[in-house]
Amino acid sequence: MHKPVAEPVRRPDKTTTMREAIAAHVTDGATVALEGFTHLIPTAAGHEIIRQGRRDLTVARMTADIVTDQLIAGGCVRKLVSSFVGNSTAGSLGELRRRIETGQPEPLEYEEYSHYGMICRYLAGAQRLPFYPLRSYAGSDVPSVNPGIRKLTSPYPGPDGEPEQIYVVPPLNPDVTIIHAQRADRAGNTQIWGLTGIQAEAAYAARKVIVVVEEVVADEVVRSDPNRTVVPAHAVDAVVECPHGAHPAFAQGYYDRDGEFYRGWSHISKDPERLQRWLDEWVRGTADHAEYLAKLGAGTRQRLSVGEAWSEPVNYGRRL
Amino acid sequence: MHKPVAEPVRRPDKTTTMREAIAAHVTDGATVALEGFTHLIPTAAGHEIIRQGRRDLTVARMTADIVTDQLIAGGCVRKLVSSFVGNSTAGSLGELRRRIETGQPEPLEYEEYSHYGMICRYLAGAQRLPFYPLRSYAGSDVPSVNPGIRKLTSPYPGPDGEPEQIYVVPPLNPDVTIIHAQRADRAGNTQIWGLTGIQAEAAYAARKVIVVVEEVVADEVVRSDPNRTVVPAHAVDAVVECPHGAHPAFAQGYYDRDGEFYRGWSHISKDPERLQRWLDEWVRGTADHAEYLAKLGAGTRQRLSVGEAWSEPVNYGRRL
Amino acid sequence: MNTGAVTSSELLAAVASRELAGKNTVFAGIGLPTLAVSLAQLTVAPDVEIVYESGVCGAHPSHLPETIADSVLITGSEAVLSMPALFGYVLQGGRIDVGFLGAAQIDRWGNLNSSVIGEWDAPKVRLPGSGGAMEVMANSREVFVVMRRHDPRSLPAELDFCTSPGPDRALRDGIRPRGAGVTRVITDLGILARDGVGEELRLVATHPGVTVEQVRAATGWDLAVADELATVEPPTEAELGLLRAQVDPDRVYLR
Amino acid sequence: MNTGAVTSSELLAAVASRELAGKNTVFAGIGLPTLAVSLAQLTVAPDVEIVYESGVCGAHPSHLPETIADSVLITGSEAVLSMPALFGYVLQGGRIDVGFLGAAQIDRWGNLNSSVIGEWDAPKVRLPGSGGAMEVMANSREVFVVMRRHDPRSLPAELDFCTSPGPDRALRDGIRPRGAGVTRVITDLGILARDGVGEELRLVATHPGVTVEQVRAATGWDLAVADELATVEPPTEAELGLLRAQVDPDRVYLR
Repeated sequence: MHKPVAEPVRRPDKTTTMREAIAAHVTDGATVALEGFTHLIPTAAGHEIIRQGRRDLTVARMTADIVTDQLIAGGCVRKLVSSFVGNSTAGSLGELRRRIETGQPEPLEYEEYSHYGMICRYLAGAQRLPFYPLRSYAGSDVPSVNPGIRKLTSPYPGPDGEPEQIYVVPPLNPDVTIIHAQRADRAGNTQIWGLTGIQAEAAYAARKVIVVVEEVVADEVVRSDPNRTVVPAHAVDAVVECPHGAHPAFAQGYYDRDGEFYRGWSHISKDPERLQRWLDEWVRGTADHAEYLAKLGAGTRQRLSVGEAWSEPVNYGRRL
Repeated sequence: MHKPVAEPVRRPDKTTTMREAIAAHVTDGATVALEGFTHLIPTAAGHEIIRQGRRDLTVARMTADIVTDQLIAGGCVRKLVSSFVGNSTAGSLGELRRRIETGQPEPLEYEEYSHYGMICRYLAGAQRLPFYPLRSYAGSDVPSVNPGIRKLTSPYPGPDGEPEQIYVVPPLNPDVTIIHAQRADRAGNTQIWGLTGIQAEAAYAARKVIVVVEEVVADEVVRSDPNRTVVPAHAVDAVVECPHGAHPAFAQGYYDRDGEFYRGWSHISKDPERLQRWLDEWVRGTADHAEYLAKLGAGTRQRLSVGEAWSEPVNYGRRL
Repeated sequence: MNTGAVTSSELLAAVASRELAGKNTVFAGIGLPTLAVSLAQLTVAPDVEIVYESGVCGAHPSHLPETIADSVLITGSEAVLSMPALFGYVLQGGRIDVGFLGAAQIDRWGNLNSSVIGEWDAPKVRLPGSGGAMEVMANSREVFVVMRRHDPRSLPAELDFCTSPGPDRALRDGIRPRGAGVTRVITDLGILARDGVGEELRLVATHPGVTVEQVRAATGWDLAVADELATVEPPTEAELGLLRAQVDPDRVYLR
Repeated sequence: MNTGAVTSSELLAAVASRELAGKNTVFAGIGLPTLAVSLAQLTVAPDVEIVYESGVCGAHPSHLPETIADSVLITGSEAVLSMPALFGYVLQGGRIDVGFLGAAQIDRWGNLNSSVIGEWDAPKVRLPGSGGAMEVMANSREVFVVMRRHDPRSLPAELDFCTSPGPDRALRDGIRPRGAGVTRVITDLGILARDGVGEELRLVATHPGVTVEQVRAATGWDLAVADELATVEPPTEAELGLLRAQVDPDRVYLR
């Protein structure tokens, strides 16, 4: 048996608290990507941004849903970059609609894309490309309200032998990307299962990356299944353990989606005063996500709990 | 408990023999991508192409190694599209070098790329894009010998405010892509662990896809871990069970790389007559891969066997 | 079983399901589209596969899913794709036969608006926007639209804003379209159809008891009518039985 | 320990390892580069991470790997990336501090040839080609080249073919380069260095006992010499001990 060849002497420990991670990496005026497609939405991180009173953020999020509405109502957001602004299938985002429809209490800049437009912006960002081509937008009115979406001519003839045009989108390189995941090791090797969405690209596109996880696990857990790592440590700056941090969204295998909360949000957010009271009570009035969770109560957590459906292990093999 | 909602009445069974899969999907003159980056090389499929005497193929393969040299020596290949032509770290590909250096016994067309150039060709192919941009080739002589590599001007200003140019490559859409994998279900949901390479993109780029696997497994095995599926059934046309079908390459968790074979190939392939005798004995002289394996012997298989290193299972959860 | 008690949802789901004969891959959202596909799997298209916008392929849900990302769609599914793979390789890769879309407005060419009512920069109503609808429209071989309410506000002469354009608008933008765009609009009054580029939606069938004049009055443009106008066959007892007993026994979407 | 018995590989690995102080991510192939990085991990750069062209990050191999794709690099590693992620997000994404490259030929500007000796379309020797070398050159912050043999054929005045261009050639092609290109060439005679765009490789250090004239005679162009020429410090006993006892005890690459 040989001795290990490149066993590092140590691995950096990037674990920190949510308060410190947000304070260190989310600054006023920054562009912040919060991603997670219905699954693993970084809600707890959004709440901490509200608690710390960040201002003038540009928020990028494909599906701008409850946490986005809360950030807007919390006074944190100057501009939203998104491809879907709705409370999932459960109704409307009251604050977002008020800002856009009435400009009250203050206007919200909105940069509109399709889902694949956003995906391609992250792809270009992660790959440090000047643009990314896609077969959407031809004939749409969206480019007329979003001058960032442009057209170019391919240097190859099209199928009909004539020059071929295609739309492109510019890269999105957030100052910080925040994602939620099931687990990571201390160094930031981040593992996600179930819907993996755009998390890897949003992370690689960013200057700084905060990963919020249900569990910080031992190195050996991660290393037993390296294909499960969606974002490697070299792309991660801070690791925050925050159980139930995606509520009311779900974390596959950890807890289910809180459908009641989604349905309730349409009512809460419809009334601006009620919405501010909700923020005062649930976000500004709680010190951290642990207090939010305690307030939510064991009954809710019980209602959202899930049973077991374990993956069959695979053999990575070992040299004999 | 609700009844299952969308339980399909049946799933198509795409399993077949190697002979039938190659006969059905690999035709003379076709463009055939054989991918697998050192890991999971579709060697057995290449041998069956030689047995069936296919001619005038355009073979696309990032790392053109032993199986490519064998296909060329087998008289199957008119043109090679590749980014690395070498016998790994173990020496040269004798037949390939003879064809290119001396044109004997007949010339081989060669289309040269860098690895990322090939990757981007598959990405464009999978996404049905007219081109894919990349930050390679600037100043290289490769575009001067490969007119498929072109330049365009980004519609966005560069970091210095001036117009920015970037190279692009055209899509690669093989008539058929052949990959090797650890396992698939009958319908073609294909699971790979360890190095996953460019297999997903090469498959999605192709008109037809043959997946060769170490094991065809029960649907439930695949469905216990859907994130492990690298190529879904909708992109697969034929599933061939062929244990040890990647030899002399390795299959993570199944068998190790046959380093002796790699080192030996430089000697075999250096002498064209010896190479043809090898093909006569090991490929044309065997009815199928099972015979090849039997000839290889239990000792070799024993030498390449690996021990156990199981992934820790993850919980996908179940609604209660 | 009394077919007089057929609900609008049952009608729309049954009619839509029949259009899926011979199709392999369907891109569908939760609700009427999934009911239609689930029924088709039990009747005219046993092998048809739903691909969900969340990335799930080959779902085998234990419960009726509430969203396209419901955890019950993921557990026990055959594959889960990342967003770049789902949108890039599956949708833009041209792997979808039929995409189901909804919209606030559809015009005579099958162009869709899901962004705003009113002006884009000062809208009366801000709607959710494209999501993946633009990609479904641009890349599916054809698109089916199911509209619960057929009225001139939903089928106007002019869209307030075109979010997801059909192939005619793409052509005018100088870009060769790939799919046929909207080929079927299934509403509570009947079925509108078009084959592809250059064609307007025409009324091809009405539900029993619905007159052409009713449909034309409910449409915001001067609706063309097919020479051979059909009457939609109401849901059969077999279709209703499957919908009610197997597809949505708790009537979550069969409202 | 008698440093007189230092092999050329030990010398090159030790010298290269020292250049990695302060670096975080290194892209390296198997052989001398990995020996250098492994030694650096035990000495000047404990946190340095090797990213392999096969997609492996954070490898913890149980045995000395034979290739960049060796199964022992995968089992127990921290992450395995697909090729699009490795080349697109990590390399082109600008995440690599130092890339190690080899080549058949290198010129005074740090341009590399790994394609052919002779004419491309009728070569005397067909070499493997770029692999990922072009991408490593274009995207790493800087590139180190380790050459076992310093002679005029390997360091010619003119490359037979430029496979992997440095930033000066990129600029002449109208494209703004991203990295510095080759900044260090470590050979069996000494160290050549350049800082980036517009600079030629200059001789900055020779191994003990090697004269400037020897190096200039072994170089195919009129090699410039730094004003303050250093002598390379031979491998220390500590470095040799680690290389021989821990990094490559079976002397697989320390030949």
